[in-house]
Amino acid sequence: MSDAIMNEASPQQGKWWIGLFLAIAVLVAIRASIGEGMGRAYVQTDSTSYSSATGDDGRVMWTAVADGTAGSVTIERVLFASAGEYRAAEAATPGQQAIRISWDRTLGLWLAAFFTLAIFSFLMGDNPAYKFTESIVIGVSAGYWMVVGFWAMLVPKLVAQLAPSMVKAWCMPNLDVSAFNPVALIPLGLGIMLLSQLTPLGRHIGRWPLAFVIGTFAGLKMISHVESDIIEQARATMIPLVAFGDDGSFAPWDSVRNILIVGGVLCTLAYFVFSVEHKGAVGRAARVGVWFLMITFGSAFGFTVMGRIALLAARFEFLFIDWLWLIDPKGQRMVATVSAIAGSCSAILNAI
Amino acid sequence: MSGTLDRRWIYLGMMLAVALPILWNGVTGKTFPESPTPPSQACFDAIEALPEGSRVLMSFDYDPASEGELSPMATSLMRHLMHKRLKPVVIALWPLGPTKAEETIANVIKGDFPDRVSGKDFVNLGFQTGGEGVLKVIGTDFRKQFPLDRSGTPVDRLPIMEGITKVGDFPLVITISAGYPGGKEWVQYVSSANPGLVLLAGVTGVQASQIYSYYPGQLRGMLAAIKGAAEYEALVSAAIDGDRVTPPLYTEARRRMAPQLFGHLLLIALIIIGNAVYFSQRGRKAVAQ
Amino acid sequence: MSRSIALLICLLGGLTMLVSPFLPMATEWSNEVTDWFNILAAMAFVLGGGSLLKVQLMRLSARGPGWGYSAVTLLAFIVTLWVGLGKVGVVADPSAPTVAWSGKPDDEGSAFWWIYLYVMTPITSTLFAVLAFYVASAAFRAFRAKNLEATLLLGTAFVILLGRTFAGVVLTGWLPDWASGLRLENLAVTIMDVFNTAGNRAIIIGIALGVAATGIRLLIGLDRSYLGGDA
Amino acid sequence: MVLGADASFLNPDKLLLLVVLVATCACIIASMVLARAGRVPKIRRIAGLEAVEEAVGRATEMGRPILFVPGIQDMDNPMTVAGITVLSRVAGTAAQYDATLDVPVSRSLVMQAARESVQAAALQAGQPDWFDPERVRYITDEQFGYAAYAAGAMARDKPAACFYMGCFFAESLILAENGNAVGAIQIAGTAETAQLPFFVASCDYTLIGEEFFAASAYLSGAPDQLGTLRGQDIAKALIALVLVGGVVMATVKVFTPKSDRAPTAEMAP
Repeated sequence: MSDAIMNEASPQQGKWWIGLFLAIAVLVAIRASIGEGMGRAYVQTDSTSYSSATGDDGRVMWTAVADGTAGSVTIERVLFASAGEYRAAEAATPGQQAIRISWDRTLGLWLAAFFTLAIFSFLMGDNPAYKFTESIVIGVSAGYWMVVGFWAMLVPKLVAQLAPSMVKAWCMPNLDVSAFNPVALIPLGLGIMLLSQLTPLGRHIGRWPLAFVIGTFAGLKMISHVESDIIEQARATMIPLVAFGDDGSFAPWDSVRNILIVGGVLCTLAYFVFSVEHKGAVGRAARVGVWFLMITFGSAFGFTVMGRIALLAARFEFLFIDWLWLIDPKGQRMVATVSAIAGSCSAILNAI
Repeated sequence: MSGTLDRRWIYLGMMLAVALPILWNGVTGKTFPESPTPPSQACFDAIEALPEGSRVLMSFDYDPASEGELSPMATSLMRHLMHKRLKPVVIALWPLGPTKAEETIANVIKGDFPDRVSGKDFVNLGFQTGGEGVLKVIGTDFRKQFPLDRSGTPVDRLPIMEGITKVGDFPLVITISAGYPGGKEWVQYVSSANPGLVLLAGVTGVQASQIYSYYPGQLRGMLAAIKGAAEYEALVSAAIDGDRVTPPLYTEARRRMAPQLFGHLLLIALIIIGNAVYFSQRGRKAVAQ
Repeated sequence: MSRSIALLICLLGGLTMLVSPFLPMATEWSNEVTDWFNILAAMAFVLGGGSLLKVQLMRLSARGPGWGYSAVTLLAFIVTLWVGLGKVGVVADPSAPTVAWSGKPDDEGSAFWWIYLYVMTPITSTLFAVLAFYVASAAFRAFRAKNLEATLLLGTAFVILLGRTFAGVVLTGWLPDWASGLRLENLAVTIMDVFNTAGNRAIIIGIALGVAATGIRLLIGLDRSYLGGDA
Repeated sequence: MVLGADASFLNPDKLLLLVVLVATCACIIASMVLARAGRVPKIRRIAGLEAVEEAVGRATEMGRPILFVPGIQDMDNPMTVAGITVLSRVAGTAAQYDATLDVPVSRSLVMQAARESVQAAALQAGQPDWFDPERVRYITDEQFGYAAYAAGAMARDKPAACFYMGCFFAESLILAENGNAVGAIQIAGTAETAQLPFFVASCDYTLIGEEFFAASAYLSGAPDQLGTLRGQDIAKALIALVLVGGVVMATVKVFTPKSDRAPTAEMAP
């Protein structure tokens, strides 16, 4: 079995990893036994009845009505509830069923925590938990995008154009298209050509849809880049080198700023010159251009760091707030866990 | 040279720098004060300037991977729009955007503005595939791309959509974007083509430096990364809550600024140490030669 | 022959797009064509799925090292596809409660939604968050003040990192008003506003020219490696 | 894109766009024709591109694979197309050296184009058997699913050379840092400006923006392709000229209406 999970035999490392995972499991078990516990998801059932009426345009409209209305249809949805709401409901009527633990969502929560830790574990080196998570995400995401492509694109934009009444009866009751649209045969044809590659005969015509995509988007991007990037950016750079304030006084700082912008754009453009060696005037301008590039990159780096740390914080918040129930900044639970932990610790210390 | 320090120590340092402030914050509930920079203030002012009842197009162009930075922006923007009695028309260019939009609507509108009616005061028109192609089409025909709202009602029947045929009919467009298609494409296809339209963008840190070159011309205001979100949150809180305590839903970005600070300090320390090591080694080599 | 037709399709498609903004009557074409690409891209998922199945099945049947992971991938792929296409656990939409398939596949409570929330989201956002660690190690390793260019890069990053947090306020908040331009948070804005704007503008203009040249090379068939090169 | 009330034949709002577009294309096409006629421009050295051969050679010597990532966007993106063109050159060199080349892709259309290009490169290098279609394979459309695969694969296969040529987003640093951790020589090229700093910090060579688009022409060495590069330079010079003209006019305009304003020495921060 070990060759199913080991890419290369390294028993030493394997033991190390098992030890680490066990240690984490023990810590989590200790945490789960303190205070109000951790990592549970609660749900409540929302049940709404709908009743239909035919509008002036002949369309059937459904509106929400009181439960038990004659001829109404009821839809039940299971929605999240917070731990605080559950406690409040239990306090009011013990054993109530309106708000209850959801075992599938609780399982999901723990799974999500496992995946989070597994990805973090890659920072210490490749390991079976990471490889398992990697395999899961490849399979799930490939399937995910196929499903999204099917329901968001193929059904409404292709099938609904070709067989509107069928789609209307099957899954899109509000579809506005009513007649067969022959134009939709063109993308269908291109798609079939593309998929014909899966057969040995189709290699040649499989190139045509590719050529179509590349050609049309080459044209489209040329237009959009010339319009917004060349014309608009050049226009935005045509600024006076000498600036005056609103009151008509000379604004030296704004002037310096404008001169720097214009000079910076010209020098950086010089860096991108290919057919002239970077010597003499072009070389000097290109050198200044590189300085501007470096400052640009430095600022982009600084800004991106901000974003990445915020994302990391969000993941820790998931672990601390949603899973471990260590802190509760949103006030979703009733007991402050940190004080519960402090209480437990002192109780343990007293016992010792 | 970097071999002198196992990179795993750096990782551990970063973990502590981010995790400990979150715990500290969770226990004490303290945040740092924020003073808004011009791009954030410009966003706030653009929304303040709209007359009550104006319709605002709001595009959720992100997914869960970036919600750490962008969700607080979406929440604050939505709260501000609701408070000003403006009417957001929500769309998404990212497939997972509508779910994020639903979350924002559930948290803000259903939680704090329960009197607002879907279809009249706000609407979620869902996601449309096609990226920048969608933007191209809504330039001339909005309903072609968004014929139904998320619950399936044709837009022709929604009071909020009355008279809206193209994107230029909205006085204000807000995109909250994590990448492609996002802020840049909105500038390219929508802002450039509709000179009268005001475009605001909430962007992730990584996009900020690129998007900056469109501000304040093609882009009237921008919220850059979690800092921009925190500044905007502070502006909106000051305008709505005054001296009262802001609900925790609307302090999320400010809470994240503490880990931010320590993360940045760690990075700065690392750069300084790295250079100190580099120069001392170079100095030693020079002496040896 | 097939290559010549492909080149012709490429040229015609490109020309249609190039003229469409100028001819009012042609505006519709470009919108239509954009839709086609999206349909094509959605159909292409089948091609990708086929390739994925083939590679993983080959690994599984070869029972090479790590074959267990191929089984996991296959299972995850098939389950996701099944619950998503079959709308498992999806309830009907309120606008049409009698049409069982009218709900969205990712509605709260459906199996597909569960996979999205508890599998996709934690994995993708944690991978994204891992970048915070990589940023730190890259900065430690690469940001050395070796020469003027490298010093500018790290100096700018320094100012932005400090200026975009409370640290900037603490360090330089004491500066008097007449020198407030030197406060770190304002310095960060100046860098973005002046240097970053200039640098980015030139990069953007350069890229636009690169895109135009690449477009021309593609349309006239000078660059045709995607069709199998010059062979 | 706004339809005029009078549906005239030519949209007048777009006249400027038409002029700039025609001028840009004219520069590029004219230089190409000139180059074909024998006036081939001399192109400056681009460091990252000169290192391609060295990187492939190193991988061969070490007996470790080469990893090529053509970005994570689809074929509608010009960067992906440019990446595929660079791929064909890298594949040609790899085939000559008989080195292993792995091309995991995140879009199935890109997979198709990459297979065509690698196979043709192998044929041209006289090594048709070297091409293995399974080495160019689809992983997943999901950005981070793809990144998870790439990071894991790098840790296991330890490639000696990594090429990142195309459109990249946040995964750029995941790729580059993991490549760096296994000691690969790394060459990146992208026009996605937000990712350039990370490639600059973590890779040995980085092709910045326009350089990346120039790469395919540069590597091909064909006179007409090199000609298009000079065309780009001429267009750039024209833009610079217009820009300077515009700045001069804007500056003159400031002085014309109220020329009696006296400059003061006040500092306006």
